[in-house]
Amino acid sequence: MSSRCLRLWPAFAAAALLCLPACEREKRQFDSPSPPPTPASAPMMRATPLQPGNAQLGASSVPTAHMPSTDYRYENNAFAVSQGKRLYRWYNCSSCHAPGGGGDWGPALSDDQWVYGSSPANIFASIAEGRPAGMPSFAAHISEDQTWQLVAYVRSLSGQLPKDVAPGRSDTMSGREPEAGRDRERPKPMEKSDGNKR
Amino acid sequence: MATSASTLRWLAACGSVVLAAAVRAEPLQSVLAPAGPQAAHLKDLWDVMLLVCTGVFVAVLVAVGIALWRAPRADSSQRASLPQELGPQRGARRSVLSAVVASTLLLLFLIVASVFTDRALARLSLHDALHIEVTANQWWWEARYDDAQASRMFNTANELHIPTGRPVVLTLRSNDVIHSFWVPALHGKKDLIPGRTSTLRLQADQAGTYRGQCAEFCGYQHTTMALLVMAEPPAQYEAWADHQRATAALSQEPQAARGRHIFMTTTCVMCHSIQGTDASARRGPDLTHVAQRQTLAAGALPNTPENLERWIRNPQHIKPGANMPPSDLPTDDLKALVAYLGSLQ
Amino acid sequence: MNAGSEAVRRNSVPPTAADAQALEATWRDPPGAMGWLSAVNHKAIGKRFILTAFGFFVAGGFLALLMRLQLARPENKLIGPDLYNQLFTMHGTTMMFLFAVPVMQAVSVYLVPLMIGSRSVAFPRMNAFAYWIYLFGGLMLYVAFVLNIGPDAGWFSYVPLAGPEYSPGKRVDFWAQLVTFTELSGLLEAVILIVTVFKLRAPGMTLNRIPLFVWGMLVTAFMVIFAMPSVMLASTALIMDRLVGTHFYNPGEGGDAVLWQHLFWFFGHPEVYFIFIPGLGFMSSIIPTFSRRPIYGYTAMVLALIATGFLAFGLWVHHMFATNLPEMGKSFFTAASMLIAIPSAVQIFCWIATLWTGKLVFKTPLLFVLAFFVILVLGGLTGVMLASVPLDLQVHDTYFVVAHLHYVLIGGAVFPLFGAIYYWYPKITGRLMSERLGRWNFWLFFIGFNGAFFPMHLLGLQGMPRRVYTYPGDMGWSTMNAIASVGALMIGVSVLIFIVNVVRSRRSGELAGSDPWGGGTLEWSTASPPSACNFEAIPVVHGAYPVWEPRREPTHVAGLAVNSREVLTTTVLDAEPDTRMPFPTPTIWPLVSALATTGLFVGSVFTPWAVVWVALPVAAAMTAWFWPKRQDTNASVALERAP
Amino acid sequence: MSTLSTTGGTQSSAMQRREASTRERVQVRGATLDVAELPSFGFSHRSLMWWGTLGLMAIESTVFALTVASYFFLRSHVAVWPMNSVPPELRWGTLNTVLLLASLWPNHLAKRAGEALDRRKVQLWLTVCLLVSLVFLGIRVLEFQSLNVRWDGDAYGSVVWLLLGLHTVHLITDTWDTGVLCVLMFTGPVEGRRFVDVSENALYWYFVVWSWVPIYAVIYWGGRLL
Repeated sequence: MSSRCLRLWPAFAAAALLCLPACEREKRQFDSPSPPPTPASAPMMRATPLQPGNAQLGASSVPTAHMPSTDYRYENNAFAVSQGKRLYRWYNCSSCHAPGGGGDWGPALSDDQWVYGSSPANIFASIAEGRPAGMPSFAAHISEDQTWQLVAYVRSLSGQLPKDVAPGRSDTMSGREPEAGRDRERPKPMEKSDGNKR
Repeated sequence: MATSASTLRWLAACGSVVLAAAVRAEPLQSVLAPAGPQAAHLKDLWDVMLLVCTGVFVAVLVAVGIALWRAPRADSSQRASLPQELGPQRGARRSVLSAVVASTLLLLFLIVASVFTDRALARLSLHDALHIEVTANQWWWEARYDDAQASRMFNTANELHIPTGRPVVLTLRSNDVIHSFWVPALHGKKDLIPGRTSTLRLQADQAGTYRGQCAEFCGYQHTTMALLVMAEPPAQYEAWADHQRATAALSQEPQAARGRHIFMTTTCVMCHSIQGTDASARRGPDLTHVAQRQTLAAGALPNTPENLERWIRNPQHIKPGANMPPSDLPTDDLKALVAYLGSLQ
Repeated sequence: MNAGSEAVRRNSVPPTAADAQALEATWRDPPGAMGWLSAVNHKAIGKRFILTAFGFFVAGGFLALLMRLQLARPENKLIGPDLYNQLFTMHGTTMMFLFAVPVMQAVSVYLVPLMIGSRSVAFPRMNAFAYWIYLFGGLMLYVAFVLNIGPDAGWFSYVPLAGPEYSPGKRVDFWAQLVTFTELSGLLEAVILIVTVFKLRAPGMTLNRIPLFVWGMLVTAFMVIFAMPSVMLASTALIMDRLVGTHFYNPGEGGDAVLWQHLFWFFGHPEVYFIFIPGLGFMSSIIPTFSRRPIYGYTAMVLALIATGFLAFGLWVHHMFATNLPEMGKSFFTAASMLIAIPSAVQIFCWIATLWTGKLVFKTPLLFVLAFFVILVLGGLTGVMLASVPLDLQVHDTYFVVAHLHYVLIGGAVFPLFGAIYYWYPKITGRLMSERLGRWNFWLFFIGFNGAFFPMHLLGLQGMPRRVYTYPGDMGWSTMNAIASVGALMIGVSVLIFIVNVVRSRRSGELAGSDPWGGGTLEWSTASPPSACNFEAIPVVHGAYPVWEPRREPTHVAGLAVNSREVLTTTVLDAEPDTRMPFPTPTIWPLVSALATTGLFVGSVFTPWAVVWVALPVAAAMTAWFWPKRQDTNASVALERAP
Repeated sequence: MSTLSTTGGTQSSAMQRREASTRERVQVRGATLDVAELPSFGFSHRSLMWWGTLGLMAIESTVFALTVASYFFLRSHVAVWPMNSVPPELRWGTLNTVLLLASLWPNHLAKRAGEALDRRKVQLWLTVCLLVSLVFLGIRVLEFQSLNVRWDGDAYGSVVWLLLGLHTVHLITDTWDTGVLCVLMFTGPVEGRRFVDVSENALYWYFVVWSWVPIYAVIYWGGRLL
């Protein structure tokens, strides 16, 4: 009968192949390769975390000069996204953008309005360089790797990530439905003046 | 026969090996080396239990041994005897009944012993007890020493100092998942459950350093979530506490000053706090007097400059999964940072 | 089997060769791959069940060896925390959900009908369905593990660690669904066993003549029915928390993490007894045979089993002594946890009395049973220690508990199980296993086991917590961990020897004949291996050990159809003939339904909508399963006789 | 309740008569016990499926009981209940309860018709039961809407949705069973055992109805009285 059992194996092998993306989703990468300090990162050191970014930087102009190689890896990694969610709380992003990204002092991150662009590169730039009207620059204070984790999480707030990667509800007062339960917003850019709105 | 005899031999051998091992290593967090009244009560109960249970175990093995020894041998072809042929078997009934009665009585005795121990544990007086709020995090311990006047409260992490001979009341909370507070030399476990608050009362009678560690599985670094309890004579404790209340030392040594600047302007400041500076985040351990601690990262490493440097360079090599990111600081910046942290006596 | 067309032929006593042939043709599973997939004969399903369960046993054991390898020396860098957490979670989950409970049900699916003189288990198609569900559940878990989706929150999956915030990804979802699979299978098997024992016993097998193993399985089945729903509910709530954002375990919204612990242990503690009580059943079957006399104190044994079943529900809280509980409650659970030792003690004393007054036959099965007295008694006594609240506060969640639970489960279930395999292997295959290899297997297992687990008691007392992936070198734990690893390796070797023995004896073992051990219960009165219908003529029972009893009339049942499937049902208490029921024929639909159900469970890990959409194929398959085939209907109409 | 007890009574007496007759149907001749004359099916505790159904009912009652226990456990941990919503509207739930209790009658008639092996009557009453249970399912949708809370609102919402959901699953499955059985009774093939199925389907419906009563009390009154 064991020989008969063998007949079932191809089926399971096929199933296994179908599941292969899972490996990426489930990887727990603890120590990111830390690149040698780029000359770019040195001048970006600032005395206080709360210095507004320079206004010249706009939505379109993603500063490719000292922009690290854009890293989409985390868009499919549930662990990294959940780390991003933790950092969003730890680094007080929630104090301006509200837990769940509904927006408060800062613009909402869970809707389809993107003042400075919705691509991971744009969001990375927004966090690293900061933006006018109050968004500080965190380049010196948040490691590149963690910034990418934050980027991935921020995109999950408006349902940009696959549902099996986006985080579930958190163990706190839950403002609104969990990130994994959100429908994908169709991001549309906004003229910069609205940046100061709300 | 063969079975039980060889078993006893095996157990004996095993026991001796184990005892040898036990004697050689000085027990850092042994249940069997109590250093305070609570742990002592538990040790007494253990002794009673061990005695009774060993007695029962031996009795059962002897009974089985005798049964195997005295029963005649047969082979499978031999016809089995039937109840009517075996007769009433009064002897067997009497011995079975008495064995059942005996074990019931022993169990009742153990229940009573256990209840009395429970009472004894509850009896620890709380007269001028020291109150400490312990909050568990993945994967380190945060301690806040309470005081009537807020100015005299202070925070520390992963290492508790307590005065000997004075009761201590620990208020236990968790910031994330369930952990369990356990310092075997002082008391049994108590879980720290998010959304709930529990308390643990203990007391150390002999001065000494007692190790404990998280006893409820709490994720990747459940392994590396140790804490040290230093029991000190009251005077020595008070001196330590006063020093803890003071804000961080401000070293004029240039290397340290540069390190301080680096600390404030890079990733460190996002999670750690140092009293008397701008650093006030509470995500990681309070570093106000970090140089005084014996270990780094909840018992991951002895606290030496080299280890500190290794730790900051890449915590993930030492404590995989810990919530501290690797650092890409240039080496000289890193050395300055270590110098600064080393100055935080 | 189109009995509708030809006339009904009924068996006579003694059965003629023609009867035997017709019965064989009627009850055999159809040939070919298709026939294999649609098999419903309880012996075929039982054998697959047992083999699958042992497959998972070996897999789980292998994971344990990896863990012992990592812990063999301090600060070992071999396995990191991420993999180690998956390893011990998979080990626990495999052994508890995929081996220990299913293997007992598997053995009883094969044996119970033979022991109570029936042609089959009740609901043979349901039985097949339960097996397929179990198989697919287990495969799902291991495919997930290979794909790095292995659950890593412990086999007890405490929230919030297993909740949506601290276990991202799908790992815990797969764990929760595995629970659904195995519990569904387990619950169905429980119902099947209860109905089989209640209604399909041979005439004359009154309640006080039921073999003790069958009594044990009956008690177990009842416990399963009342305990397993608890963990299904808990894991459903967990997966809903993770996938659709409910708040059962979210303290921020009025949920509570301790609710999980109550629900889990309300199942988790009785589960120990699902595993342990069948072990007692094996003991009570093997000891009388090898001491050539009926068990001493049959009634006391039965009452003890039932008492254990009841008490087992009164002590789940002793897994939670370290959480905040009211003092009063703690004392109650201490008492309950200690008193459950008494029924076990009663049985142990009765066995000793049986050995004491018997004539002993030293064969491998008896060796394994005797080891029980050493290992289980030690485990039981440490259990008494753990039952005491204050002492538990010290040793809870340390290696002391690891030692205790392995002494109880391996000593109380696995050793008797190995004995049972040596004992019933000739019945299943017709050949005896090698005594020489058997003794090697036994002594390596016995010594290796004590080497692996005895030191853990002392590790626990020296403060080594469970579920740590490594430990510092200066804790004084190194020596005993090394010893434990060596012991674990010995166990591995002995299991290898066991596998060799099973495989070799299958081909070249000594021929057994119907009753190689001179056993007294009904399974020894039929051929080895038994024919497709188990008994050409159903025996009539006059005592607890029918084979040993002197011949009394009537001896056998006549008048059951031989050319179409028909079983005799009897009354629940006195086992008087009640009806002769037409019985289900082989069909592919249980497999199809199981596949559809698997689709539903796995799909629901990824989207709640799977529950809605995949429910349609499930319903369709099950309807097709229920819908009577015309020829079957004709067959039973031909046999029909209104009450 | 009265319906149940009376049926139970009449049944058991009928059962005793039947068993008396079976004893006569078994003959002992020397070594043989001849069962050729035994009936090929029986109702109530004589049928395997009856015991199987009982087993399922035991399992499901345990699930319901544990869910209700969880409800009270959660309630005992918060100050206000419902936590931040108003209790569900009584209208639809109560209507459904009344209808469910009323449905016991056609259900009982279907059971009796089954035990009398009366195919015509069985067809009639099964159809009635089927239609009635479809009505319940319709109203059940309205019940979900009148709960005044979402499952992901708070723990109260979660457990209330779970309770109502669990019972709805039973409604759906039993409706499906009744439907299949009903169709089968019209199309055939029919044999004696199908009437046993009818009687057990009715038994299961009793369970679905009586298990609803405590669940109704908890869902609709728990939020008001606790």
